[in-house]
Amino acid sequence: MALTETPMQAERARTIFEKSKAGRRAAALPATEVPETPISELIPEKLLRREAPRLPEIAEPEIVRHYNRLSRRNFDLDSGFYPLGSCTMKHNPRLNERVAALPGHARLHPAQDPKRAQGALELMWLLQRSLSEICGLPHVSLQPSAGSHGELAGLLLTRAYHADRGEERTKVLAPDTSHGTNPASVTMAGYEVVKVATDEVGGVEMDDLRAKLAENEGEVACLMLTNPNTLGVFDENIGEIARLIHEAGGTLYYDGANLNAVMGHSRPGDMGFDIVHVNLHKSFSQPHGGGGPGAGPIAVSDRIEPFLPRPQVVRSEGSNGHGPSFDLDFDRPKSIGRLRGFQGNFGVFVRSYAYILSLGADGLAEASETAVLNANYLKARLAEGRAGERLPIAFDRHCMHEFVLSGKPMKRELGLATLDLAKRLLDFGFHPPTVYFPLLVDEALMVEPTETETKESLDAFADAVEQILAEGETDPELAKNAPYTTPVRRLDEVKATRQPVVRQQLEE
Amino acid sequence: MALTETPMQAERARTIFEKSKAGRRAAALPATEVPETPISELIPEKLLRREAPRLPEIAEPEIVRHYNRLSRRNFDLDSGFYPLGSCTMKHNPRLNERVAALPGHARLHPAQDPKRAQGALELMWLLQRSLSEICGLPHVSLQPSAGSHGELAGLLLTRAYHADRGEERTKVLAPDTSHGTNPASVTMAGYEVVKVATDEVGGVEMDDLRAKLAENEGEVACLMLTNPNTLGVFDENIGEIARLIHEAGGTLYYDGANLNAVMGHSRPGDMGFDIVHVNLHKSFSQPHGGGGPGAGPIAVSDRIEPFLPRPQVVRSEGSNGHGPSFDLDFDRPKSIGRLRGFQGNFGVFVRSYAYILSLGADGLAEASETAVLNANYLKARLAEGRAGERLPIAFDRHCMHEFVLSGKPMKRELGLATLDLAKRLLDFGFHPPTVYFPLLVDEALMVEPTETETKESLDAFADAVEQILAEGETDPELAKNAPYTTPVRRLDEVKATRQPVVRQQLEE
Amino acid sequence: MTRYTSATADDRREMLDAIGVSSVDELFEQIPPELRLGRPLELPEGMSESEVYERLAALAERNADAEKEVSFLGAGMYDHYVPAIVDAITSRSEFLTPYTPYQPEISQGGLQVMFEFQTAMSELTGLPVSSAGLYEGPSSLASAGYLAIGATKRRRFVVSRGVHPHSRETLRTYSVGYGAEVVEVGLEGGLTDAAALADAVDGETAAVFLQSPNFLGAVEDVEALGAAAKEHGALLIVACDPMTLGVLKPPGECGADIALGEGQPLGNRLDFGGPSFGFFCATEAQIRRMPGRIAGETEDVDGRRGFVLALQTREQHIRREKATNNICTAQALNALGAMVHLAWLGRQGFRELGELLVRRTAYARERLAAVDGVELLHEAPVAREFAVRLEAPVSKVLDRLAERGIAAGYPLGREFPEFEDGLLVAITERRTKAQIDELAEALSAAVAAEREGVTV
Amino acid sequence: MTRYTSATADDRREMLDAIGVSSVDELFEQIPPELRLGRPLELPEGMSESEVYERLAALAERNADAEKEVSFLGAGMYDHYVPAIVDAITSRSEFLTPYTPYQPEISQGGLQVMFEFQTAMSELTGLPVSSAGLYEGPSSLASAGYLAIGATKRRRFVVSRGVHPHSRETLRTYSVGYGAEVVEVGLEGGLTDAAALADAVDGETAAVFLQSPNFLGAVEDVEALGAAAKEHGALLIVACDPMTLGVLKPPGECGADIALGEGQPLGNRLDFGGPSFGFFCATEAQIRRMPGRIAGETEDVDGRRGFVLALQTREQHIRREKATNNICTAQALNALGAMVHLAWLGRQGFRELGELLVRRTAYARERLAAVDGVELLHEAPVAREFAVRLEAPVSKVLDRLAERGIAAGYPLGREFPEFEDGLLVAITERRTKAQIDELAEALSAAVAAEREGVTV
Ligand SMILES: Cc1ncc(COP(=O)(O)O)c(C=O)c1O
Ligand SMILES: Cc1ncc(COP(=O)(O)O)c(C=O)c1O
Repeated sequence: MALTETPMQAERARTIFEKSKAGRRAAALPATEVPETPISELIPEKLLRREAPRLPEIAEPEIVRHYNRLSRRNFDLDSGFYPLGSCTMKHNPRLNERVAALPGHARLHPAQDPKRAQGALELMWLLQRSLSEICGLPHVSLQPSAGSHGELAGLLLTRAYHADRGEERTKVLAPDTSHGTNPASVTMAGYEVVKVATDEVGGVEMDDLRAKLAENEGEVACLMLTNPNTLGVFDENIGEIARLIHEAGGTLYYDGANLNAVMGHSRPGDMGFDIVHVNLHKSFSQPHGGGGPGAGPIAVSDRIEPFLPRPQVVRSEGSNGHGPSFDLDFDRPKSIGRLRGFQGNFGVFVRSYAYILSLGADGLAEASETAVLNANYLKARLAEGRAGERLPIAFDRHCMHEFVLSGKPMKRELGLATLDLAKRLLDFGFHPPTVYFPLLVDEALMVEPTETETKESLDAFADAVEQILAEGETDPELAKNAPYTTPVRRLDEVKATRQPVVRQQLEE
Repeated sequence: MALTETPMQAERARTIFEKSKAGRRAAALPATEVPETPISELIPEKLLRREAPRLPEIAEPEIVRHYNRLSRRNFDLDSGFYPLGSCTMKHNPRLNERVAALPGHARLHPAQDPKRAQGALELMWLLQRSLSEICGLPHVSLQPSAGSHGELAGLLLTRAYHADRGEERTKVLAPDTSHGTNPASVTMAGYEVVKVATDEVGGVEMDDLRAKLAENEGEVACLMLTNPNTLGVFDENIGEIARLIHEAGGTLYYDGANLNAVMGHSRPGDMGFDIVHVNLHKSFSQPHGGGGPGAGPIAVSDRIEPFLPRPQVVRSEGSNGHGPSFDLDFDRPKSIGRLRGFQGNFGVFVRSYAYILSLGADGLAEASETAVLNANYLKARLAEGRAGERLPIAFDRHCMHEFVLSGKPMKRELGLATLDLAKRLLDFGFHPPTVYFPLLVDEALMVEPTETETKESLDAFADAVEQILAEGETDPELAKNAPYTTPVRRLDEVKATRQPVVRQQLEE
Repeated sequence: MTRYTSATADDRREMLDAIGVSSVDELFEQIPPELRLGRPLELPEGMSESEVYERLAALAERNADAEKEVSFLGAGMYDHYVPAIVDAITSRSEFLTPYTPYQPEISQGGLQVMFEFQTAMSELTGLPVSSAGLYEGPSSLASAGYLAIGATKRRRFVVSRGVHPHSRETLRTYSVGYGAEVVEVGLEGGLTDAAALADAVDGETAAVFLQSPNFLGAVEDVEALGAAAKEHGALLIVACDPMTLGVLKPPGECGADIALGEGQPLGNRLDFGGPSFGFFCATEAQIRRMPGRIAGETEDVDGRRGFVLALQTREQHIRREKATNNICTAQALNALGAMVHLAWLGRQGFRELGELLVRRTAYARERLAAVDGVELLHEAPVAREFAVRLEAPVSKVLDRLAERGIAAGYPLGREFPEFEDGLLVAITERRTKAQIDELAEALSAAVAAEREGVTV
Repeated sequence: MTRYTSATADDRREMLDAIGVSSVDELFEQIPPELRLGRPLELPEGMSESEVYERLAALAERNADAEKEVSFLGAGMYDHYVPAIVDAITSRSEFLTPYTPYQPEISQGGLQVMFEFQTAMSELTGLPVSSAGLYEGPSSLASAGYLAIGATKRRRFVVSRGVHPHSRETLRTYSVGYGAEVVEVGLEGGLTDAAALADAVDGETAAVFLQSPNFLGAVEDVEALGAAAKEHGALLIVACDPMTLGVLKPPGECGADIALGEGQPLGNRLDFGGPSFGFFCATEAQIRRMPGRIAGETEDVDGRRGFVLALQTREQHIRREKATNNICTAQALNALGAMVHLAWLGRQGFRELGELLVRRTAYARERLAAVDGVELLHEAPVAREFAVRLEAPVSKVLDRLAERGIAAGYPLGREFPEFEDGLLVAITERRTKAQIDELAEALSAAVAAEREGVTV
């Protein structure tokens, strides 16, 4: 019998709402125990809901089946190689999940009196100290919920810093290689973005930087940089860059998404950065969860410290025999205030602190080393044979933890877009690299293997790329129509935006 | 592109040993902390191992990937309908896993002083009382590790009971419909099996029973019965059967594998049984784990009680203000002794007790009701159309929680064996029913839907059977060569037994 | 080699050869020498898994969590029971470990969950469009402000004092950035002062922010209060507690343009405040201004139904500085937890739970009001939380109850100086009648003791 | 309708119509009226999930588990650290919920795990054939007796008193059934009395049972002791602790025909005694007499490698009364846990862990021996557990240590009247040097107090 579709393809998508049947239920609730007073006697009728929301009606066994089956329609890090550039898809230790689930963490109320949450506050303080040491900056706030939230925090800190000095600056510089969140954060913080060009080795174009600083004299509030940047290139001019920005009175912001390249080897603070955000869901092994949760703590220099968000976790030395104690400090007159509720994504802090404890000083340095080794090895493998020809490296030099290839020749010579290569990789069981970013490289493919991959996986990936390019020479249609074996095949994304259907329609 | 195999088929099986690479590791161990004395100074050289066992060498990320990917090569109850007759594949509530994992249960040492394990002993005692009420027999031992272990226990109890009365009997009666563990247990217990025939309505053939009792007068130690039996038929003569066995001086043993049919509706004790085993991994929702763990507690009548295994959980009323307390009673002079180490599969007890608490008296009765309703509905659906013709019900009457079809006409008319139908069902995403059991029905198909399945699932299954039979009329080869979509296709089981390869061969 | 990496000595040699360098250090030479750390980080050495476990278990032991004590703490996050299937499903690698679904063909699981979640939140709030989830409550409210500016081109916000203090403070923090003025309207008898609100709203007002039940637990008449906003063309933005929406009229039926809030009560544990998620629903009119991911339905080349990230042109990775928001990584896994919890509760269970909360809260409010030295802070209707005044120092009373293993509630003093003596008490289905009675009894004893100056 | 069933009123009506009955009761009419219960079971009403959780958490609270106290209890089950990935993998539905793999095409996951497990246990024991797992330790030993009778047609067992008392008792229980005589051989200086053993074995002996390390922790010279068995054509059956097999000579190299034991130390939690698993390895000669499931490698019709249940002709479902054993449902999930733990430890880690145990045990033994009022019960070499004598009533001393949160060990009195004053102390990698020192200190204080008759 010829297979027309895979078993998963044969199973058409049905939402849980479509599996609902009136009268079924999974939840049994505790008895009310107290008088069953009609609700309308407790809350005025006009404030009450008429119809219960049409949530699915379905018993527990089918709920479990629904989501278990759905889960298998995802590719995940525990299934295979996931070299998604800029995302640092490293192994997620289950130990971290175990410790985060301890009731002392998981069922601790965020408004618990600090006197009765000493363990949690100490953990946060220890994580702050660890990140401070790793970043080379003295002060840390754990509050931001993710990288982009950290960026916004950093820009608001910059604003507060300038305002405190009686200045109001309007521009923020960012290289054309910067991640989309950078300019987006700049606008949200009420600044205007000024792009800085990239030089022939992938770093900041120094002359353009000088020019932009001159053009916008007195207006430049900040320069946002990623180092190594999104090309995987470490900017050797960083010292000079810092000097120029500080001379111009601006702050230097470090987008920490690429910190995994330099842990224990080089520190943003030592490079001259004033503000750093760290993506705990990248370098510090918080699982990505299909798009979060994460956390984006920030580390800052002394001059920025007074403006840090409220509250801050503080430690006071123990007096007469008592050990040190920990508290939340709200009394920070110059603070930019809160960026969110309570104290931040504590559950993420537990996981990342467990990760730091597990690896320790040597382990973190070794992780970065291996990340860089793996990236350079895969780069070397992809410089061979067909890949070397059709997918040249954008900036030919040693990379740090990731590198960017250009699919331009492949497109020109085989008519295959980077997207086609990516989709065909799906049939080989690999998650494709990040595509079409950074923008300044045409047909960009951004590859970040991370330290937790084996040489065997890197080799298999390089072989797959080679094979796809070989196929492409004889039969380019193969890749153009890929994928073939995924639960669904190429999807119409235009339709989804032109006539958006963003919820299940329900009867009655 | 035509699909030649499914993605899973394309992935050839490789064991974790084949993924090993010298020097890799996942475990970091605590420091020794104490003097690093050479081992040979602590234990004589001649008692020491030369070469470390060749366990796999592999880092954590690849271990996780290996077993996650392997797991997807299993069909499981949380993926779909699993009407495996006699196995009671009912939903496994995750609540039970949660409570079993509480450190107070999971990290409690079995040799803990009973004074300091009162919660565990009370839980065992409560479970004993619950099972006693459900079975209608006053005494319970939780010790047996599974059903077959319970059977052995029951037969050893029978032996002890007779010995105590100065008798040594040699024969155990069992119907030809009995499960394989019954005769196997009989032999292990040093008895000889005497088969009893089945009558035209699926019950015990009373004349044959009388004859066998006469032939073996004074020799019959026990009759082992399943009621409802493996045909899903409730034996209406059970009262008379009990009378005859007791008259003959034998004990009556109830194989509780089918208890799910009668919970809260009818009790083995009330039917006249002396000894009952309960499969907690069937009626009481312990997950099957791909072949265990389970537990096979036994409930017995007063006359059997003195011989129960050691130790027994006992409760003593609290004196002066203290609540009741619980203990392990080892002082049981007539006991058959231990059947295993410690107190039994406690983790299973926690899950099953949580299940009993969740459902309560009404819930258990309703579960059996729905199990019987689902079975009879599916039986009715399969009595329609092609199934009705080609797969007649073996004993045409209302069934209890399961029923048995015969593929004889299908084989005769379409040349399709029950096995072919079963394999073809795999392509439709269903786990097949139990096949070729019970033995007295040719080409038997034993179907047990359980109460936790929806009407939709039952209908889909009936439709699939209908469709397969329709295919079979036009193209029987389709089923004969099935399955096509499973991770591997039909496997050579003969080879595996003729030239058994039961472990991975390793180099050096 | 750590236990999470695999490069053996042999591997390293082969890899370095292929790269054409003699050591890994050579690869780090692109970092200027003076910027290389050149010393080990000052962090402890790595530990074994069991040691890390023991260390963190010891820290956890020092927290008084809701497993150890009876907690009436709320103020935005609540000790609801999270059903076991939520953990079972959210802990599956397939949901736990993927990145944002940039490759939809291999992310249908996550994308369909988003679509289902959007449907559920849309049902709860009565608004047609839902985002797939934002960070958490207060920052979602601040993001709504950013949307309002884009939608109205106005820069003035009118905010009820009944809105969670964390939300108000976060809105202020953000407003300094995107440039907006925040005007606050006070409370009367626990409810937003309607007259003051009407006065505060004008043609320059971009949005009116309300919360119901508000921070003091009072159920606001959103419809009536919202009229002022409608009149002046300002957006009506309503923060709400999802657990009350089985009983309370949904914001969408009260004229809200945006309904948002803290999602923790749905399928997320307390976690000392996060991670949870923020929900964000709006009218069709706002669909192209929404923050965060939105999944949309579409088809594949063979006509199979499928899901993708829709309207990505709103997002930072496409629109960069023109994006409707800077949010990227959000809370997909937490939204999944909420969806599973909602499916588990189901249509009936969700309503029943809401009614259970209203009834037990009414009972608790009555019991406490009857305590000598305790009086209600307001008489407005409440759903799951209420405020009282104590005739004794709140913090001292709380310490006394903590001694008895009870976290009696949230002290209002810091954020509401006008309620120095105020205590906010929250109820969930986990708080039994017996526990409520115990609270009343313990509170009465503690207040009495304080008044008599008995020392602990 | 319970939350686990789905039959709505409509469903029931439709289903009853299709069946052709008017009520479910009709279906139960096949049960004679006098045998129908006709009343509700005397059990509590069903509870909500959160209530069940609270109830069982309250029971669990009343147990002194190894998370609450420092435990030196062993005697066959040990408080090893179970790595988090074991739970993560064994809790996956795909492993947790299937039945025994009767349909190999859809059970390759479970079958390959069995094959890997068999390989690992074969490596550990040094014997070529392994079962996929039996119930637990003692009943595995009793099953070995059944095998020995089949293999030798003899019915006499010689058992060392060093074999776990639970195993000896279980062997006796089974022997009454299948009819065998059990002869016990005593200990000398903690080790099996070699001379007595040699005398006890004769031409009627079916098997000789040894354990190493034996119940008192002493490492036996299995090779030497086994000679007697070889000489008389009896099987040599050796029980062992898998955690010691990274260091101790494997039974297979000591002439054992069968090596078996309690598998709990490998990847299984304590669970108050179960579920765990029993391992059972043997020589090629016994392959067709093995108890339990065995997975074997084969090919599918397209030549793909695959795995099936091999040699099923041994099993009860095929051979019925002629089966080599009655075992059916066993412990597949527990064996998976062991396999994952072993893969996690790996070849190096497994040996290192064994060495760690030997060294810490030697240290602990020395520390305790130095305590006034404590002396070694024997001087034989030990691997992970050792026995001491106390010059004070053991149970009283244990109570005193329990007061300090220490479970000091297993009292030998009940099972070894000759060691009324004996205490068995077990070490795992979780017992730190500091805890061992604390034990020594606490023991010294307790013994002293008892001798001086100080009351607790
Ligand atoms: C270079 C870079 N900067 C910033 C971000 C934003 O971080 P987050 O997704 O945590 O908001 C990312 C990741 O998405 C990134 O790759
Ligand atoms: C009817 C019957 N009896 C006995 C057994 C044996 O039970 P267990 O597998 O728990 O040993 C089973 C299940 O396999 C069965 O179906």
